Amino acid sequence: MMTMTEKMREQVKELFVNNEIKLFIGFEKGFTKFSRIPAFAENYDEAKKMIIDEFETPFLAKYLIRELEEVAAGIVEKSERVAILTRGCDYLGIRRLIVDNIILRENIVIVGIPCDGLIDVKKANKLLGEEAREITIDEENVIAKGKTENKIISKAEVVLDRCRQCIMCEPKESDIMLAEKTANVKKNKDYSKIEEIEKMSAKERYEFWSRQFERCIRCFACRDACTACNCRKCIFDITEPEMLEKTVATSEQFMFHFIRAFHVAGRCSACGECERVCPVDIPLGLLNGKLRKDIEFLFNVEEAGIPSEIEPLGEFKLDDPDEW
Amino acid sequence: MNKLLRSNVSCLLKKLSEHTEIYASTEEDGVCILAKLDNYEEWTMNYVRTANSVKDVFFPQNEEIMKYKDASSDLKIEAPKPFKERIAFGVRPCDAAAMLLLDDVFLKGEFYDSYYKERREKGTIITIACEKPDQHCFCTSFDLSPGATEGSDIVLYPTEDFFLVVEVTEKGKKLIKDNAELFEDIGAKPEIVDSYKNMRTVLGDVCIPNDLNEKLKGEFDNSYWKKIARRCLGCGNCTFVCPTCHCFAVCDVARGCDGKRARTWDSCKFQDFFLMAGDHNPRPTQIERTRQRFMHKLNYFKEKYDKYQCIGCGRCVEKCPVGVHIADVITHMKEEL
Amino acid sequence: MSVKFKPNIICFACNWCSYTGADMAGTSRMKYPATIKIIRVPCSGRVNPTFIMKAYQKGADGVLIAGCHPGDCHYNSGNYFAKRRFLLATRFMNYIGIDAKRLRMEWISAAEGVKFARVMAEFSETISELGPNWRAREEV
Amino acid sequence: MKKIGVFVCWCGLNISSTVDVGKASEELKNYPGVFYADDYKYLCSDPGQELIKKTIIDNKLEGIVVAACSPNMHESTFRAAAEAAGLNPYRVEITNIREQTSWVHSNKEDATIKAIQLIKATVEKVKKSEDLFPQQIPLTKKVLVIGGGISGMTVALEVAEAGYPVILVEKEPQIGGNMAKLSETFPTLDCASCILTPKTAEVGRHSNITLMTNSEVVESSGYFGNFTVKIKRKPTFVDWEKCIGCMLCQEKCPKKTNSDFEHGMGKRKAISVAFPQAIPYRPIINEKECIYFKTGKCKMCVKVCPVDCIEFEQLENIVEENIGAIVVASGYELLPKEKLSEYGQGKYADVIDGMQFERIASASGPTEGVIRRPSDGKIPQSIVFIQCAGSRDNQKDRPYCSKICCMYTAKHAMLYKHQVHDGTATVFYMDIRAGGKGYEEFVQRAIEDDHVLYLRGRVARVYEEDGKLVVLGVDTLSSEQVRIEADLVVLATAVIPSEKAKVLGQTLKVGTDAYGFFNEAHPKLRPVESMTKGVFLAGCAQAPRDIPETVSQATGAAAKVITMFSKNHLVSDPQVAKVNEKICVGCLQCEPICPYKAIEPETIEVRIGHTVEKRQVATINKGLCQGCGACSVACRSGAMNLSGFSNEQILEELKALCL
Amino acid sequence: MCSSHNQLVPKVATIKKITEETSSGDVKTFYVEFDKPEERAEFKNMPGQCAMISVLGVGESMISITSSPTRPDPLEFSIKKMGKVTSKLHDMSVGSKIGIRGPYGNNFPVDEWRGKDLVFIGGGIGLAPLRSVINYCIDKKENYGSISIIYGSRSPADLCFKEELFDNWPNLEGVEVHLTVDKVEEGERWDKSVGFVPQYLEQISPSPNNSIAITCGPPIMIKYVLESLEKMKFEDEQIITTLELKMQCGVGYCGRCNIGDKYVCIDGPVFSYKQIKEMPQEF
Repeated sequence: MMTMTEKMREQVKELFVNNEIKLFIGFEKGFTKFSRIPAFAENYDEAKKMIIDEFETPFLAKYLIRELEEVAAGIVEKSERVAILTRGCDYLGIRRLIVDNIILRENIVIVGIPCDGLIDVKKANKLLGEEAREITIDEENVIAKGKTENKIISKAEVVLDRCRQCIMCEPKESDIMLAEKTANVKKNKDYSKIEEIEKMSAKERYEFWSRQFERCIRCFACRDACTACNCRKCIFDITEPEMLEKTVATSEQFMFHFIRAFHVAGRCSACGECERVCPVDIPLGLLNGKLRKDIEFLFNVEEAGIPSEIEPLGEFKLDDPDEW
Repeated sequence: MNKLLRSNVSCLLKKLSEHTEIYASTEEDGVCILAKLDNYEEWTMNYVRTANSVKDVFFPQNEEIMKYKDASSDLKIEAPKPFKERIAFGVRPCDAAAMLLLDDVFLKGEFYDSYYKERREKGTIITIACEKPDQHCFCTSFDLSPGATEGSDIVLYPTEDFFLVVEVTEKGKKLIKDNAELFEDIGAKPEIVDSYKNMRTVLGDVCIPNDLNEKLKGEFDNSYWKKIARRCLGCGNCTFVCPTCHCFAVCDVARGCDGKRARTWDSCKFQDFFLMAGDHNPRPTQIERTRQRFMHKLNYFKEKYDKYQCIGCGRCVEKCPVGVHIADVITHMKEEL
Repeated sequence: MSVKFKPNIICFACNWCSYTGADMAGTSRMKYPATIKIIRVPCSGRVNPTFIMKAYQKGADGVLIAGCHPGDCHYNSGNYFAKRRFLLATRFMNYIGIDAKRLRMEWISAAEGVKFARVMAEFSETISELGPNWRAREEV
Repeated sequence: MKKIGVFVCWCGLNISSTVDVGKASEELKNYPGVFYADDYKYLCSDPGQELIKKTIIDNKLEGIVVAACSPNMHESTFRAAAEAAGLNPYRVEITNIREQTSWVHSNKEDATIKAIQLIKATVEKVKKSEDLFPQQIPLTKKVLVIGGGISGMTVALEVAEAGYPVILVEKEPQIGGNMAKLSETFPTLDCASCILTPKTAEVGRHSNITLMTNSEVVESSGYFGNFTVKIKRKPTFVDWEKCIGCMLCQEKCPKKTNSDFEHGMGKRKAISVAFPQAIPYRPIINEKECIYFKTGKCKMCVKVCPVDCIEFEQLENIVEENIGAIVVASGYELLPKEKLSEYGQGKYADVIDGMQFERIASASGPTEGVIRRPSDGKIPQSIVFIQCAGSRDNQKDRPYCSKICCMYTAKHAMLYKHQVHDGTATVFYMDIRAGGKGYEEFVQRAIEDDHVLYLRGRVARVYEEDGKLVVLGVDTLSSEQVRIEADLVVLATAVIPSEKAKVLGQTLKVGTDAYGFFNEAHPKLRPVESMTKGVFLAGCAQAPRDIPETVSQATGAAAKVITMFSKNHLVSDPQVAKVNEKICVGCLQCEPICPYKAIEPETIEVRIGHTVEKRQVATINKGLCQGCGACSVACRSGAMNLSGFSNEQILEELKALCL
Repeated sequence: MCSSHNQLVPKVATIKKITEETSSGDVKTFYVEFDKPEERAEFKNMPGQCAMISVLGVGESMISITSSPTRPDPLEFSIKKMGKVTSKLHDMSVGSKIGIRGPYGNNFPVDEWRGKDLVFIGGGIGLAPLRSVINYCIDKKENYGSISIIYGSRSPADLCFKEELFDNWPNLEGVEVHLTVDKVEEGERWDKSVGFVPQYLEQISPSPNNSIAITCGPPIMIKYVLESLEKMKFEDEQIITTLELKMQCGVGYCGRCNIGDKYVCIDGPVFSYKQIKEMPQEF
């Protein structure tokens, strides 16, 4: 049966042929063996080199901000729309932009693909002991061929951490669905790492986090990769009032991470992109996760990851808990 | 040539640390970084490259230029206290070569930066040759190699149980003389050095034509810039991890009437890097900024200092979230022109 | 005798209830330690969690937010939003290492001058026991 | 640096006793940005304000910091002074070094350090201030008066006389409130309905007053000058336009029920008017008692009605009105005697409260003015009056004095003695409070001329013993136990706010105190205004008071309304939110937070070079926004800011205080 | 003490006098003197060079020195209220302290102009950098031919250095001053020309042979002035202008003010039109 890539190419050909879209955003092979990078096709032959497989991919929703017109321009006609390849986590990002009035649902074409977890090449290399030359993936397990020996690893072992807690396997609604829906296996929430930190003493926690923030080089990759961060001009770029000084002292780092975490409180859909792009691997998921856990527990929001019309911090209930 | 047993590396570091600050490669929460070390057992070897480069040691991200007292009434300005001696241990050959590029920027020319100069004079770089470069490295394209000695004071070539020590500069010789008891002279072993020197990287050679900067001159409005800039998210990741990027911002931190003036890294990829008073921005979108970054590395720097501002360490390639790759720019420009 | 540590505490008082309550404590000549400085804000809903973090960064040892009782807010929902933000802020700050006892929220109405003075004295006492807060504070 | 002037006030000894004012102004002299710093004995006095004005004009100052008492006291005074000197009033900020520093600290050295830090923080705040100009808002010149008692009617008449339309809403079917139920009024003993009916009649026929009896306010929105109010008109089941008031229906109606107007002392028909001089003089059917509603038969009133105006299927309807100002005159009620267990908890028919005695003594009452025992109708030979029943009583957490009971109890005793000369009237009291004009003389007259026996002491218990009411008390002057057998016991129960007041408060967003009386803006200086701008208070709704005080307060409230309506448009506080459109991305996360729904999306055109870009941003309706600032916290990029308490100002204050 | 003569550490100076150039008060001239005389001696500035003025606690900004080296003390800086640093400067009073470091940038090539006629074309605040070189050439008048100054601004009130324009420069022999304004509000007395500088320049049309045109002003004006100069057959080398970009260090290694491989802070701000044409059009 046709692989996902061929289905995609055929769909994209159809979209371009009857002038339904002006741009298709997908993935293509990167420069290192297993890296996948975003690709933009304005016509069909540019889309030929696009592929779909189960390697770790970057997040595409953020590009919609630049590629689409302002919401004020209203609904564009059919041929000006942008098509985007969407997995479950991408869909949450797109929902976030729609709810924040940054883009209009009518201006995009969602090309949905089901996904039950992407492969983390670093984990495969660690299990293999060296850099894998060849990695092939089939139904349940992954075959990694190194220079000398190769290893068969079960997929569950090498799946990305963020996919272990994935809250949406494929887009809830889409214009085109490339493959039939898989069983939407509900993954239970795992806040164990966060509880671990909560059990530490205040001093240990401060040391743990100041050690993490010490490494932060303030490159803002976490902000630029996150769809919840869609401001026109970020508060960290505004000099009057200066919420954050350019100097990278410990107190400024606490300030930066506090503000960033609070700005995505109740808006973060746990896609894990900020952790992926961080050059010094700061566990930002634990920061966002703590706020998400509190929101779900305190304001009994069923799933804080799914963008709601009004954010949890944008409303209140009379019987909100009182003890602090 | 001398020999240094792996076991007495930490006692070498302990001995050196009496009067110098030691920056060594250590693993912290799964990330290898070059950091000031106090307990020397934490020093580690299993990394391809540290997340931050040796630039951190000599041109730190956050550096105080001066302190001032009661700003507008009777202003007093104090320069910072002199810096201590420092040793960077466990640096990779490509990072050490990068320091030479920074020397061109900060030390050559009519104005030189005295803080950088002092740190460089008081600093020694002990490099460890690369045993296994990974898929991101392409230092061989800039006539460097996993065993290169440019920029380092001492280079250690690792073998199974000991390091072959090669002194490159006077400073290196002096250091070995001071701690002679830890080293053993084992005569010349060129074959170990050569085995590192002609080791090929996985990515292979990108073989940059010498006249690439001439070609790039006319390439200002090439559509290629628009293509790769479209992927770029505009974060400062690639510029901050790059050991050769030297752009910085000067900013004042005021505490009432006193305060200090500090210098911190800045990235040409940020939105407001070129923004002038009166809201005029010569490079408003990501296209101009991406072009500026690569033209600066491959054209402007070569025009001024006759060297390409890249050493192929592969950090920007590994860390870029969306795969904007300098080698891709070079190969594309090479073919197209 | 060792000089007792004098904490530096910032209090955000809502203009309609707590600030008037503070005035009431003044008119009835209640006494509380001079370690607490009050910033007048129109409503407890105006206090941005970033201000709290900025206070610790700039050198405050304790922060107290005083607002109207739920239901009495002059802008009728300001304190409910403040409560939600505060619930998250205090847990999150505790999570990254700043002691939760250093941040406190109290509902003080315009008539409760006595309560205002009592809360101020209590809070100043707890903070001087905790000592100065060096965590996330700016070194100059 | 901005040229800022700092004025530190001595406030006599209030501040200078615990804050070294001289040192403070000295220290501020060389603080960056401060051009002039000085201290003065009484800054709020005229010479003080002249000093401020002169300094502003001489040195062309751009900002003023006054370190004195609380801003709630004199902020407007100093801002007006600055405006007179040509400086924008919002460049003036007040540091509270009296209520929050000198009065609450004892150690002079600490208090001075704190005061200096607070003043420096305010200087930083003034540096970041901007010129703000009040907004002109259109005004609806129509007032809503809630409560048709003496206070409501007075306000309505005064405002109507000034030529403005009034809507008078009364929950009872007729206006008059509690005063209409009284027999005579102290201290002049003139008959209550004689002085009230001219007022009710005038209200009834005044062209500017729209009377909405049997109605309640259910919803109110908007802000001062532009309220929108929903009034529920409860059904009267009689078409009052067609009815000619012949009252044949009341005569012929077979069903008799307890009249709540008579407080259980008298009966009324299922269809009836409360009392003969009622305005509007129209009957109302009590659907709980009317036979037709219960069984569907009878319809006697329909048969006899000459103009056929009975409408059983009449429904309640909601009327919406645009209002400029609201006056709350919801009056009072007496604490129900069931709440007082020591006086029989309402079990004994002959233990009645003050209002029931008024009905018995009233000529239009059930007993045509003859004081009789409600149980068997006999003329009582001895009556015991018990003062402070439920008032001044901490156990029942009602420590306040209800103010009017001393006087009306003396009046009751006097009326009884006028009817039954040989009867004995005993009054148990704690302290007689007769502070009004002619009040003390009235009480002395009751004691000397009418020989009312005043016993100083509280009554322990009242119980019934073989047909006689026994009152056990103590006479603290002779310190003896006292046991009196009385035919009738009258309790002067506590005055409490009408039970619908708490709900009304929530609807109008006006706070009430612990006992349910409405909170005035300032106990001494603004007694007739509530904390919410545009909502005024009159009468017992705000605190227990007698009729002369109620009328004077009502006239005060009316004056406030008239001054508000005297201008064509209102001046709104410019300390409202403002959007920086360059930064706003239009995500509108601020919109759900605004309690006044003042934020809407808007598309703007921005010209960059020669391209015009259309963008959606948030905009503020300056009239609706009350400046609470909750939206500026929700705005992540800081585009939404609050003038007067902007992010920059609060941050600068914070930094100055933490130095 | 660490080598304190790091380039980025400013020297302390005091504001001796402040004069308001335009009635609207958005341009002021600051007369500044170094606190230590030996630091003034080190500060040898040539006409056209700039200095980094720092307001401690706010930041730094590169301002051209408007006083000529021939009239050394005090140094004069004419500053328009634009960004954070300049507006804080405008709030400052006489006697307050600021930081100065420099001089930076290349200067006008006055030696190459020996014997040439000089045409100065300025717009608004653009006269500030030109004034240093005009006064320099006036003080060494014997080396140069005729000097004509063509200067315009939005309105008569916005003209800078009024006393030099009206009573000082016109009375010197060999110096002509041509003034123009964009518009004149009614009630303002103005007898000179009304119109934009480029059109006014074409009216006067100075002869291109053996002459140098030096222009400085808002970018739109420069664009049209260069066009009209080309129409009047001025060669590219004969046209000199200054460029302005964001600068942080002023000494060529903060990587911010580059156009192509040239740094405005060390290779500029003075450029010939020929150089500008070779550069990528990215400024």
